[in-house]
Amino acid sequence: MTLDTVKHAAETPDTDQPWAELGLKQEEYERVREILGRRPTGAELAMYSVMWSEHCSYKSSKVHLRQFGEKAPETDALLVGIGENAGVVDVGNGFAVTFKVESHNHPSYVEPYQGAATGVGGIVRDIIAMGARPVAVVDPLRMGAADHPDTKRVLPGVVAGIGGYGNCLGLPNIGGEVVFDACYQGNPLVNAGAIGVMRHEDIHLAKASGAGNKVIMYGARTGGDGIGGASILASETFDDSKPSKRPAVQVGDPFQEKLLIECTLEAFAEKLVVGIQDLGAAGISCATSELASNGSGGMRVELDDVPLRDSTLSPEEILMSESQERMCAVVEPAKVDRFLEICEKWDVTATVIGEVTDGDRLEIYWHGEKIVDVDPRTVAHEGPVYERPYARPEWQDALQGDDAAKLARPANGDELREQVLKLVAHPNQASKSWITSQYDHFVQGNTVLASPEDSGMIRIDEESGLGVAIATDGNGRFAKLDPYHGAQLALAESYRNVAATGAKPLAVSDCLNFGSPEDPAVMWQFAEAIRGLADGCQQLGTPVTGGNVSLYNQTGEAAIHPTPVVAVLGVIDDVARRTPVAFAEEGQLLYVLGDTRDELSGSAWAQVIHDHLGGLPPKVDLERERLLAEILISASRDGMIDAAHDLSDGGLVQALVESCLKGGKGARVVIPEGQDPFVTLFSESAGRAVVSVPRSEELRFTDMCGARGLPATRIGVVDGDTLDVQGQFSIALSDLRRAHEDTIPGIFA
Amino acid sequence: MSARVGVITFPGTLDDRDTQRAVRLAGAEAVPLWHKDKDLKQVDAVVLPGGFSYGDYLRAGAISRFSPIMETVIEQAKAGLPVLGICNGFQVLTETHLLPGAMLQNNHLQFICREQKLRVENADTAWTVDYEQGQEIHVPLKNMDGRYVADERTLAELEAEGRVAFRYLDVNPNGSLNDIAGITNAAGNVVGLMPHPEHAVEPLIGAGGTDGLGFFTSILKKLVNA
Amino acid sequence: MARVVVDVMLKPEILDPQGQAVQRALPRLGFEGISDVRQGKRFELEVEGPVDDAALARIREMAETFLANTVIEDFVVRVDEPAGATS
Amino acid sequence: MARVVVDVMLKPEILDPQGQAVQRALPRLGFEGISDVRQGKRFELEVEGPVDDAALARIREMAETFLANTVIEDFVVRVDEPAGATS
Ligand SMILES: Nc1ncnc2c1ncn2[C@@H]1O[C@H](COP(=O)(O)OP(=O)(O)O)[C@@H](O)[C@H]1O
Ligand SMILES: [Mg+2]
Repeated sequence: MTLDTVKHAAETPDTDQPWAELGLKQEEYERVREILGRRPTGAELAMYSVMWSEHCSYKSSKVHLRQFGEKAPETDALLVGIGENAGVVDVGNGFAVTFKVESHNHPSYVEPYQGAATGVGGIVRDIIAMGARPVAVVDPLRMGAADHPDTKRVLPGVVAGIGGYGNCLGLPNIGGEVVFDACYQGNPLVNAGAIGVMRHEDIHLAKASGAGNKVIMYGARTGGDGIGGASILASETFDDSKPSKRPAVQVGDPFQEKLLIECTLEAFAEKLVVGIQDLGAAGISCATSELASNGSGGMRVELDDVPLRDSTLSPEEILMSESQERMCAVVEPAKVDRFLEICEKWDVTATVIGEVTDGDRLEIYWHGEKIVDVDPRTVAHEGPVYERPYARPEWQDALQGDDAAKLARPANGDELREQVLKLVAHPNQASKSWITSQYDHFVQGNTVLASPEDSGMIRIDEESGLGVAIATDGNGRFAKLDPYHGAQLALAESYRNVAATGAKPLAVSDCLNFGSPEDPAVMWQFAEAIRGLADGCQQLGTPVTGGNVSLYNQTGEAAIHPTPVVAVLGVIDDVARRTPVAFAEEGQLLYVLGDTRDELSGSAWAQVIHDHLGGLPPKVDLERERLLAEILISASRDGMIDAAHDLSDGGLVQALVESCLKGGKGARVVIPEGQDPFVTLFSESAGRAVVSVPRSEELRFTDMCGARGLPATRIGVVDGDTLDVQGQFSIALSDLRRAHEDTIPGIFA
Repeated sequence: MSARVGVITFPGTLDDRDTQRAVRLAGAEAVPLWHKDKDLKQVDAVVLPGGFSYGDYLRAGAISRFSPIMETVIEQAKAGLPVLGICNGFQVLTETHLLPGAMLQNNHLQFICREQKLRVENADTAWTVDYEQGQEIHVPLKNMDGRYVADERTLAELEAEGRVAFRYLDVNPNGSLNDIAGITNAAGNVVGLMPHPEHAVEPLIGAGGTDGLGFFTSILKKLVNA
Repeated sequence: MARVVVDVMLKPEILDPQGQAVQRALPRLGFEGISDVRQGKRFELEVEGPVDDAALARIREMAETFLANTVIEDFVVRVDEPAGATS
Repeated sequence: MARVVVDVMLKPEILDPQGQAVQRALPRLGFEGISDVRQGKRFELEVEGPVDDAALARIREMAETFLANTVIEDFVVRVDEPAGATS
């Protein structure tokens, strides 16, 4: 076979090309021809097709994602915004923090262990690429029904993979979620987030500038795994009839990645790196075109110099391979030797594969022949943009009209008691410690809070005690009922969780998991969720710094619930002031902050007791969320509260059970006068938290709430070894513990 | 002059910086050591920290055991140099046969991270003199391959000679024989255990509590009194 | 009772980090001349009853659906005969 | 180039929870009649040069000191011949 060089392509304009197999649409292929003024070479076609895939180009989502920039609130905290590998936030004392959430949904369904493991690997490389040392990971997960046999395959594999990779990298896992719902049966969501820390001056960007500078590839050798994998195939619906189209799965090598982290940080420390990019989806195609298009010049790459694991790979395959644990750095010629020395020290393979040029072209050579000659911007940034049609589905009204108010409610204390036990034992509300105990929480010696807490917290400066907190939340049920407010509720919950630990919310990352964008109903959900999130972030003053979109989470006609997962990052001046969830001191007073309304639609109660989803989700009041957060932060700083737990899934009773079990102390609860016990216990009204107040602080605390206009209702006292709701029921902690803790191991162990 | 405690970094070691911090908090000087060097930089004691050296590929500790620095460690340990192996470090020590037995995958086949209660069964080793015999301590545990096994004769010998240094209490987290969490060599200078004392040296960090600090104050006391 | 062995190896195009780590360590230990190492799993199954074609077919199905994930792994099923060169 | 296989299995007296977990799962998946499962490791070594007695002796030494931990494991070294019954 003759090599399809640029020259050859120009001479043979009519050659048939496999653009459709590579996932391009006819008009996209025509556009490539127009850009090049000729047909693309095989290598160019490979590059355009992966880079213009949904996964890499955001072609369906771009027009909506823009709102995150347009509505971005004024803030001094943002050092690097959307568009880079991850956003960077100023957290004070010269420290900067970078964080991001990404999805690895499809591969994790096909090969749960490796799919999830490489998801962690990918997000961590984004963090390293910003110049930061990764300090923690989180893993928001959505699985099919807990009692479905396939979930027994997927969940344990995913958990083992996340643990297997993250533990081996030495990253404490400090948070995440596990939600079971039949809608995720064929499309589990495996999202992974990471946080990194650096000094301001260490921020690095993905750009190749300075003609003559060398492009160095380092890390794993390039193999034939994952060719055309994630990127093209995460851009299509999962269809059982086409098993061959299922994404190729890669095997992760966390040990190699750990070496990458150490050797990259050492190179950063010696200021050897001009620009840097991780290799993820679309591999070398992505790294070279992004580096070149973000820089000042062009780039010339000798593809023969890429270290290979399989010498039979074609240039197209090398360009598209998604082999894991690889990075690309741009280094001044005088510093190349030192860079290679550091790689050698860490036993990391490193090779100069090209250099930055004067021009504005990305040129790639193979056996001395030019096989790619493109304007890198057209590959990396000027992909197609679709205004996909969207329409509110006609079933939305009926769904919203089907209110939970019609559902039978518990009639007496005994029924309440029984439903409390059911609620806390349901897989969604049950303790996840069987899962989280497979993750290292302690490594790096800076973990202040890890799950189960409202947010994870890491100390980043030993001297001052400066720390960061992160929480991730999403409620697909609420988003299904109302995507706009559902997205805001996810934001509000995450924001509240950060504040509940005493940290000030600063910035947001998100992972938007939806069905097929080719379905107007899904596209409407997507558009509404983004609008809701962007408006919400504007109102709360927390900019979106980056994130990820995962579409096509759909089997046949059935899409998952729209599932925007929101991560909020916060900062705390001194981690010694953090607020845990555990009720630890007998005699302390319990207060509910915020208003409790009769809001049960979409609630955990409606799901667990009635298997019902309908109505409107709880009301969103972001001003109230902001006030609640301010109170929680002040109270933590001034030592007025010893514990706090946000109220969300399962309402007050779920929070009480968790805080009691964590602290090993019971609670005596009195339903406030005039309130309905059922609503008090199970409502999921937003903007609320329960706090434990030392008696000596009660006046000061209630005065503060009163002065600032936040309702604070005394509901009881930490006491004994039962959860006792006066006049209604009493449950021994040991019974609650059994109900809450036995479910997950009972299914999966 | 303060005691110098070396902390070895193998590729894939994770808890080296934490161990250095623990050494410092105890008042000693932490000296980083690199697996490719043979030189121990004249340290007074050595810690092999936790992590996944070489990814735990093949067997935990099996590849690190052959690194250049281990040649020196083996030689000097036999001559009395105090050596502590934590988690992966313990696995390396069993692979070198400085300590008997072997580590296998946890009997439940999962990585386990938990706060673990232990009893100090031997408070006479270089690394435990600051504890009371029989003292119960809480120290985090986190590993995949923590199941200690040895043949019956070796077990009997360890028990008879008081060389089981730490035993799991309440829960045996991995199926270790005789609930063994850590052991010592006959001379008491080489000690290995699966739990992580370096993660229990500051009140608010990790599982909380400072029960692990005693390992590092022990060696300091030992060296200063020596 | 008969023994059936199922060998499960990563497909050739899939990265084998374990095998690689072993191979890289060998020269350091003084073992030269091994150009590649792949590490896989070996299952020894004790089968009740005769190991006839039907039994082997069942075991092959078991390997395909459970012992191996054929997205990344290949497997071989064979009846155990006393091996040739042994240790 | 020749292939030498090293099989490493836990000694019979050592508990093999992996094998046990596999065995316990089989009936649930509808596979009956397997009375015991042991899980071990299989190494495939590509040897440069001839696989003569000297080479095999070296590989046996490598298995003894490195590929297996003889405190807990047994091993078998053999030259790979196309297997009998295959999948
Ligand atoms: N849902 C989203 N919200 C905010 N930013 C997003 C979202 N999805 C993608 N982005 C941003 O778009 C840019 C490109 O994303 P991506 O190609 O996934 O980056 P990478 O390849 O580095 O992982 C990144 O800056 C990412 O943060
Ligand atoms: Mg990136």
